[in-house]
Amino acid sequence: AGCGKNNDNTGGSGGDSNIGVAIYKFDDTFMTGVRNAIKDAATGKATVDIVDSQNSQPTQNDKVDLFISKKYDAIAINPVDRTAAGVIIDKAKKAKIPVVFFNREPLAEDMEKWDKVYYVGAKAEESGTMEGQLLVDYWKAHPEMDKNKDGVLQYIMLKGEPGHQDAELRTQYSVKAIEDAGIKVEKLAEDTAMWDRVKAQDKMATFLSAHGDKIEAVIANNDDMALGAIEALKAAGYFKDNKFLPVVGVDATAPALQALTDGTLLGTVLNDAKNQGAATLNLAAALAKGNTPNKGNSGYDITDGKFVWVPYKKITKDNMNDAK
Amino acid sequence: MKASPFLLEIAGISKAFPGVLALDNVSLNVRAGTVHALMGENGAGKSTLMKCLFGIYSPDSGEIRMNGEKLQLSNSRSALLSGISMIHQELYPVPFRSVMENLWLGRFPLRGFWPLRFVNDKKMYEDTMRLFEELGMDIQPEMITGRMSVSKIQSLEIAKAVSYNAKVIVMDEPTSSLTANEVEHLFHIIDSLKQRGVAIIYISHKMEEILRISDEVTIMRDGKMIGTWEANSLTTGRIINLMVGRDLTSRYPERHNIPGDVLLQVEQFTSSLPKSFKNVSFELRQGEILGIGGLVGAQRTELVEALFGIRSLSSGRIRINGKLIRIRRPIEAIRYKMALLTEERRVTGIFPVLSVLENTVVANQKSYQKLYGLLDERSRITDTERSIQRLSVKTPSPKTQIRYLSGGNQQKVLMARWLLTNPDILLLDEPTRGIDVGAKFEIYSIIAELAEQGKSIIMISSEMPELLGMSDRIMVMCEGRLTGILDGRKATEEEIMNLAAQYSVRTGGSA
Amino acid sequence: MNTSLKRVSEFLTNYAIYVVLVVLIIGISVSAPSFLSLSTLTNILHQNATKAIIALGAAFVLITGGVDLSAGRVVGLSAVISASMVQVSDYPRKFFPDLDQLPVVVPVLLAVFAGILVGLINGLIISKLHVPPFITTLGTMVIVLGVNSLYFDMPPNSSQPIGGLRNDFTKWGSGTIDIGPFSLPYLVIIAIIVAVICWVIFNKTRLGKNMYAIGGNVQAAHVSGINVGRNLLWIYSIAGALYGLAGVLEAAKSGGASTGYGNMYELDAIAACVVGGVSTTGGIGTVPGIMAGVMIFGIINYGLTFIGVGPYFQLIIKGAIIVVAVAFDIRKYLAKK
Amino acid sequence: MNTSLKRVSEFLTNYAIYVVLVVLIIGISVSAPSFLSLSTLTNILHQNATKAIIALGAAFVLITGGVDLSAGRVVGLSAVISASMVQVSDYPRKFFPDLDQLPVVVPVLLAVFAGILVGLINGLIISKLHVPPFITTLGTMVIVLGVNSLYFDMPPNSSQPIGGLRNDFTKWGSGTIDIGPFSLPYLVIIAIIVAVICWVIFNKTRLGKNMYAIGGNVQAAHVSGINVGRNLLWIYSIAGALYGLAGVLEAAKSGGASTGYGNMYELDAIAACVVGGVSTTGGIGTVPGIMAGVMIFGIINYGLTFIGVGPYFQLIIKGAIIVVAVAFDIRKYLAKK
Ligand SMILES: Nc1ncnc2c1ncn2[C@@H]1O[C@H](COP(=O)(O)OP(=O)(O)OP(=O)(O)O)[C@@H](O)[C@H]1O
Ligand SMILES: Nc1ncnc2c1ncn2[C@@H]1O[C@H](COP(=O)(O)OP(=O)(O)OP(=O)(O)O)[C@@H](O)[C@H]1O
Ligand SMILES: OC[C@H]1O[C@@H](O)[C@H](O)[C@@H](O)[C@H]1O
Ligand SMILES: [Mg+2]
Ligand SMILES: [Mg+2]
Repeated sequence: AGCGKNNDNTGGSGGDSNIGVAIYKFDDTFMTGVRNAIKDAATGKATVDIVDSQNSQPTQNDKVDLFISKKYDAIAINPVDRTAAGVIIDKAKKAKIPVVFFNREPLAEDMEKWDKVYYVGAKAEESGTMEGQLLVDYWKAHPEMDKNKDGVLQYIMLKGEPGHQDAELRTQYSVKAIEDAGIKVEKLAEDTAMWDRVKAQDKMATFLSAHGDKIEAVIANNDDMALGAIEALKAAGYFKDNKFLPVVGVDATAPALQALTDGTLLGTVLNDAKNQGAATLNLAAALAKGNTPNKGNSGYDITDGKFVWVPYKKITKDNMNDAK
Repeated sequence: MKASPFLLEIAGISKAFPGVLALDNVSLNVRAGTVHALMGENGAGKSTLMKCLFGIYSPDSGEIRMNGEKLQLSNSRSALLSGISMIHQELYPVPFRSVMENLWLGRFPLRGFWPLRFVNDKKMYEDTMRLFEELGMDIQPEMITGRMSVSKIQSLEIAKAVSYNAKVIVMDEPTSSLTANEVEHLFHIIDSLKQRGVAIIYISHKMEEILRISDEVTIMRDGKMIGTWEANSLTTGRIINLMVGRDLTSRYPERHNIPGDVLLQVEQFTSSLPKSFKNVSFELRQGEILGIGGLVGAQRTELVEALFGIRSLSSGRIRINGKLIRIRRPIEAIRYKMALLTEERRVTGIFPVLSVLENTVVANQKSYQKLYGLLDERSRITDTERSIQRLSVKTPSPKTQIRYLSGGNQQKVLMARWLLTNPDILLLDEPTRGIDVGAKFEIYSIIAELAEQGKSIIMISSEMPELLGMSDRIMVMCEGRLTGILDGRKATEEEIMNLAAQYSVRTGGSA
Repeated sequence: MNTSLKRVSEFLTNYAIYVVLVVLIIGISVSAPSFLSLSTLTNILHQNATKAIIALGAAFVLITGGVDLSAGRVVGLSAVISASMVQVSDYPRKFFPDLDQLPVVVPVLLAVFAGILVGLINGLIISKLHVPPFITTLGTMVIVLGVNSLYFDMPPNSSQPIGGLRNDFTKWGSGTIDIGPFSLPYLVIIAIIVAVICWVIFNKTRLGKNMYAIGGNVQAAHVSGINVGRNLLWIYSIAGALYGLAGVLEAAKSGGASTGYGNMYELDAIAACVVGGVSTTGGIGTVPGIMAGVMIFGIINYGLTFIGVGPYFQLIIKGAIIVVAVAFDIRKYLAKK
Repeated sequence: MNTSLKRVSEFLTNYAIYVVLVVLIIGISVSAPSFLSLSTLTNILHQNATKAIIALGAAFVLITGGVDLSAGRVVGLSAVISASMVQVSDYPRKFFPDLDQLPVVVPVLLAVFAGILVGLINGLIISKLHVPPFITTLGTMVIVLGVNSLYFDMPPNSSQPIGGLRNDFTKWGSGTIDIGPFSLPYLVIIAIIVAVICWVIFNKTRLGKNMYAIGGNVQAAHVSGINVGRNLLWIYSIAGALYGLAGVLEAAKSGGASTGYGNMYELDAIAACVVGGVSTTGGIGTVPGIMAGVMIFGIINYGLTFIGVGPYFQLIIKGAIIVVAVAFDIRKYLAKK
C-alpha cells in the first residue's frame, strides 16, 4: 500500500497549517473548478487535504471525523445536504476546529451554533433566478419567441437528479423569475435527465416528438443537459435556416461557452469557481492560524461577520470572456 | 369407504408434458409389508409417476389413496406428512452442509420457545448417530456432504428416506451408485422395513435385484401400465419381454475383438491427494476392453479422471504407442483421441438447460466448422438424430432441454456425445448406470463393436456380471492400489471380490 | 374450440414478452394517439441503439454464467478517449491542444481497444486467478473510473466536459439515411449490424456454443474439452469491445463526453437481458429476446415521458412493468411443472 | 520443518481474507504511523456500523441464492421517513409542521416497518410469481425510489433535504459510551448486537439452516418438505428490516436525510459479502466472514484517505485490493481438488 506519491488532491506547501477540505462530489464539473482554485490559493499558505464525499452525506460525515482525528487546524466543507451542516458543526465545535462551509449554504440557525463557522458561496436560488432572467430578457427583446402568440411562454424543464437541492431550487426559481417579470408560463413537460447530456438528448427528442413546435424555450438545470437538448434540437432541424429555440443552462462549462459562440445556447449562469475557492481557502487559512477573518487577511468582504458572497453571473455571447 | 387390501392405491394417473404424454392412465396398488417393483424402459414414466406420488408434479388426472383415503398431495411436505418418503433418482443433497443437516432438513429437532426456539444440534447429532448405527452405516454426521463420494451420498439418501418412518417408501434406483456390499446392506434394511409393515416401491434396472427382493412387479411401457404380476411368477426373460415388447436372447453380445499391440501405458500413477490412488501401473491394448473393478473408495474414478487430466498427479507417466505424453487438461486428452464418460452425470456430464442436440455435439464441435469457421447446422442435426436413433434416446425432440429427459436417456445422450468424437481410447465410468436392459445390450454391442474396430476401452463398473460379461481383462483396485489383473473370460466374482477387499479389514456396511 | 383457446393461451405464455411489448404500445397510444408515428419509431430506435449494443455485450457474459459490472464505466472510458481526440482544431479548450486532425478511425479504434483491454483483464483475472466475475468486474469497474478520471483531469482539460467534436465524428451518432419519409439513423444501422454479428456468433460459431456450454455447466464444459479459460478471455474481450463501441457512439451521438457517461448502464443492460429471457445463472439467452428486452425498456422510457408522466410516477410504473412483464414471461417455464 | 511450513501456508490460504486485512493495516500504518490509534479504530467502526447491518441483510438474501438490489433505496426510504418525523419543533421548514414531538420509537418503528414491507413484497413476488430476485428487486428498487421521491416532494417539504433532527434521535447515530480513553459509539454497539442476532439466526435456527439449504440446492429443500416460499418471505422481510434499521441510523448519524441516501449501497453490501466469502450462487457464507468483508472495505476507504491518496488513485487501488484479496481467498477452494 501507500501509493501516496501521487497526492494530486493535496496542494499548497510551505504553510504550517493543515486544512481538510471535503467536496460533495468530485466529478461535479463546477466543484472541480472550485477544487482547483482552492489548491491554487493554498500555495504558500497552508497544506490542504481535499477529499471526495461521493455525494453522500454519511460519507462526508465520516471524512469530517477523519479530519478531526488528524487534528487539522481548520476544515472547509462543501455539504452534500445543507441541512446536515448542524451535525458537522457540533463535531467541529467539540474538537475546536473552525469550519468554513462553501457553495451550499447551511441553515441560518445552524450558522448560529458557533462563532467559528463561516460560509462562502452564492445563494443557490440565484442561479435559477438568473436562468429565468436570461429568458425574460430574450422574451422582451424577441417577441417572435412567443411562437403561438398567446402571450404565454411554453417551456420544457430538464431537471437534474430529483431531490438534489440544486435541481429543485433551479427548477423552482427559474420559473419564478419569469413569472415575477409578469410573463405567464405554461409547462409543457418536465422530466429528470439526471444532469446527463445523453439522457437530456433522449428526453428532448421525446418532447419534440410529443410537443413539436409548441415549445418556446428549454430550461435545463445545468449546461450538460442544455447541450444534450441542443443536440436533439439540431437533429430536429433547429439552429439552421433561422430556426431557433432559446435554451438556457447553468455552470458556464467550456462546451457551453463554445455553444454560446456557436449561437446554439442562449445563455448560462456562471458560478464563480475561482473566487469561491480562493475565498474559502483564505478564510480557512486565517482561521487555522487562530485569526478572525477580515477583509485584510482574506481579501474578501465579510458580511454579518460570517458570510462571503460570491455572486453568480449571467453569461451570454456578449460577456463570455468573463467566464473564461 | 370400503376396506381395501391395499395400503396405497394410485388410480388412473395421467400427466402430460409439452410434446410427451408421460403417464397415460396409470394405476398401481401396493400392499403393506411388500416390495413392489416398478419396471420399464428408460423414459417409460416410472420417475414421473413417483414424482406425482411425492407431490413434486401435480397429475393432470387421477387420484391417490392411502388406506382408502384420498390424499391431497400439493407438495413434498404433504406427501411426507401422509407417510410417504422417497429416495430420488437424481440425488438431492445440499452440498455445502453437513450430513446431519441434510438428514433432518425440513424437520430439525428444536428446543426452547418462540421466539427463542433453536435447532437442537446435540439431539440432531445423537439422532444421526443412532440412525446410522441402526442401519449399520459408517458416515460422519458432521462431514460436509458434497465432499463425500456418490455412494456415501446415496447411502445418506437411503438413511434419510428410512428415517421418516414412512408407511410407503419409494426407492427410485437406489442402488445405481452402490457397490455390491452396499446393495446387500440395503436389502437387509428393506427386509426389516417389510417386517415393520412398510410398503416399498422399488425401481431399478438391475434384473437380479428385482427378482431377489420384490413381491410384486408392475411393468410400464411408454407411459402406460402393462400389468402387475407376482414376482415369483416371473423370470428375467419374461420381464424383459414385457418391458421391451420383444425377446432379448442374450444379456451380453458376442465379442469378436482381438486385443492387439499395447496402445496405452500408465506407469506409477500416484495422485496428489494423500488418500487417493498410488503407484498404479497398467497397460491397455488396441481393441481391448479393460474392466476396472473394486469397492467404493477404491479410487477408480479418480484414476481415470487423472488419466483424462481432470485431477492432478504427484507422479506417474503416460505413454501412447510407446511415446511419453502429458495430459493436464481434458482438452489434451481429447487431442490424443481419448474420451471420458464421467461417473457423476449431473455434476460433470449434462448441460441441464441446453438441448439434447447441444448436449450431443458439444465435444465434437470442431468437426462441424465449415465455411469461415461457421458451424454446419445440418450435420449437427443429422449427427444428433442419428445418435438418438442409434441409442434409442427417448426425447420429444432434439431441441428439448436435456433436464427434461429421464435419467437413463440422459445417460444415453452422454454416451452418444463421446461416440461422436470417434475416440481411440474410451474411458467409461459406470457407463450403464440407470440404463434399461434393452439399452444396456445396445451399449454393450456398441462397446464390443468399437473394440472390434480396434478401439480400446476402459470400463469401470460396480456390476460384477457386467465386468465379467464384457471385459477382456479385469483390473481390480482396493483403496487406491492395484491388487491384481484377471483374465476376463476366466475370472469369477469371488476372485474379484477377494482382490477388491485385499487391504480392507472392514466387512459389510458401506465402508 | 377449446383447443384453439388453449392454443391462444399457450401462444400468449410462450411469447409473453412480445405480448407485453404490444400491450404497452397499445396502452400508450390510447392515452396519446400521436405516439403512433414514424418519429416515435425513429426516436426509440435511435435512443436505444447504443443500449442494445451494451446489452449484447452484457449478454455474452451473462450467458457464460458471469456478470460484467464494468460495462458502464468502460462506456464512459471509451467515450472520453474518443472524444478527447476528435475535437475541432479551433476549439478553445482542446484536450490535446497540439493534436492535429486525426482520421476518425484512429480514436475510434483506440477507444474500442481500451474496451477490449478491460475485457481482456477481466477475462484473465476470472480465468487465471479464479476470482468470481462479480468481484472481478466490480474491481475493474472502480479501476476504470479511476483511470478515466485521471485522464479526464489532465491539464489543460482539468475535468471539464469535452465538447467541440468534429462533424465527421458526430455524424455517426446523429446522421441518418433518408428512405422516403423515414430517416434511418446510422446508429440504428450499426446496432443492427452488431446484433446480426452477435446472432451469428451465438448460433453459428464454436465460441457461441462454448459460451452456452460454459454457462450451462462449467465442469461439464471442461470435461468436454472446452478450453474454458480461453473462451472466457474471448467473451469478456468481445463484451469489452462492444462497450467500447457503444461509448464511442454515445460520444458521437451527444457531441461530447465526460467521465459520468455510461454510469450504471450495466444495470440497465443486465435488466434488459433478463427481461428478454437471459438467465442470470447462465446457459440461456437469445439475440431476439435481448433486443425485445431493450425495446421494452426503450418503449417504457420513451412512452412514459411522451405521455408526460411525472418522473416519480415514471419510476413506480417502470418498476411495476418490469416485474409484471417477467412474471408473465416466467409462466412459460412454470407451465412445465 | 517442512510440515510446519506447509501448515503456515495452509493457514494463510484458509484465513486469506483475515491475512489481507492485517497486511492492509500494516501497510497503511507503515506509510502513516499515526494510523494506529484508538481514534482510527473508533472511526472505522463508527463508519462501518450501518454498512455492516446492510451487508448482513444482503447476506441473508445472497445465501438463499438471491440478490437484493432494493437494499440501498430502502435505506433511503427509511432514512427519509424517520427523519421526517423527528424534527425539532421550532425547525423553520418542518416536514410535518403540525406534528407534535413523537416518542423516538414511533418513527423508528415506522421506518423499519417500511423496510419490512418492501422485503415482504419482494418475498411475495419471488415466491408466488416466481420472478427472479434480480428482476424483482430491480423493480422494487425503482419503485421505492419513486415512492420515496413522492413523499419527499410533498409540500411543504418539496424535495428539500430534511434537517433539524432532534437530539434524542441523533444521539443514536453519534453518541458514544466512554470507557476510559475509548469511546464506543452506540452505532457500533447496535451493529454488534445485530451481528450476534444474525449469527444466531444463521447457525442456530431453523430459518437459518433452511436459508443455507435453499441456496445450496433449492430442489433438496423442496423435497425435504421445506416451505421454500414461506422461508423466502421471512428472509426478504428480515433483510428489509435490517436495511430499514440502517436507514434510520444513517439519518441519526448524519443528522438529516434525503432521497439520495443509501444510493448504491446494495453494491457495497454485496461486494463486502462476496469479499467476505459469501457465494453469489448461494448456500455459503458466515457472519464473521461478512464482518471481515465490511472491515476490509472500511479500512481501505479510511486508510487510503488517511494517508492522503487522491480519490482517483483511491479508486484504482481500491479496485485492485478487492480483486487481489479475493484472488488470495479463493485459493482455499481451489486447493480442494
Ligand atoms: N419436467 C419434464 N418436462 C418434460 N418432459 C418430462 C419431464 N419429466 C419427465 N419428462 C418426460 O417424461 C417421460 C418419462 O420420464 P421418466 O423420468 O418418468 O422416465 P423413467 O421411467 O423414470 O426413466 P429412467 O428409467 O430413465 O429413469 C420422458 O419421456 C421424459 O422426457
Ligand atoms: N477429498 C474429496 N473431496 C471431494 N470429493 C471427493 C474427495 N474424495 C473423493 N471424492 C469424490 O468421491 C467420488 C468417488 O471416489 P472414489 O474414487 O473414492 O471411488 P470409486 O471407486 O472411483 O467409486 P465408484 O466405484 O463409484 O466409481 C469421486 O468422484 C470424487 O468426486
Ligand atoms: O451534482 C451534479 C450537479 O451539480 C450541480 O451543482 C451542477 O450545476 C451540475 O452541473 C451537476 O454537476
Ligand atoms: Mg406561447
Ligand atoms: Mg427415472
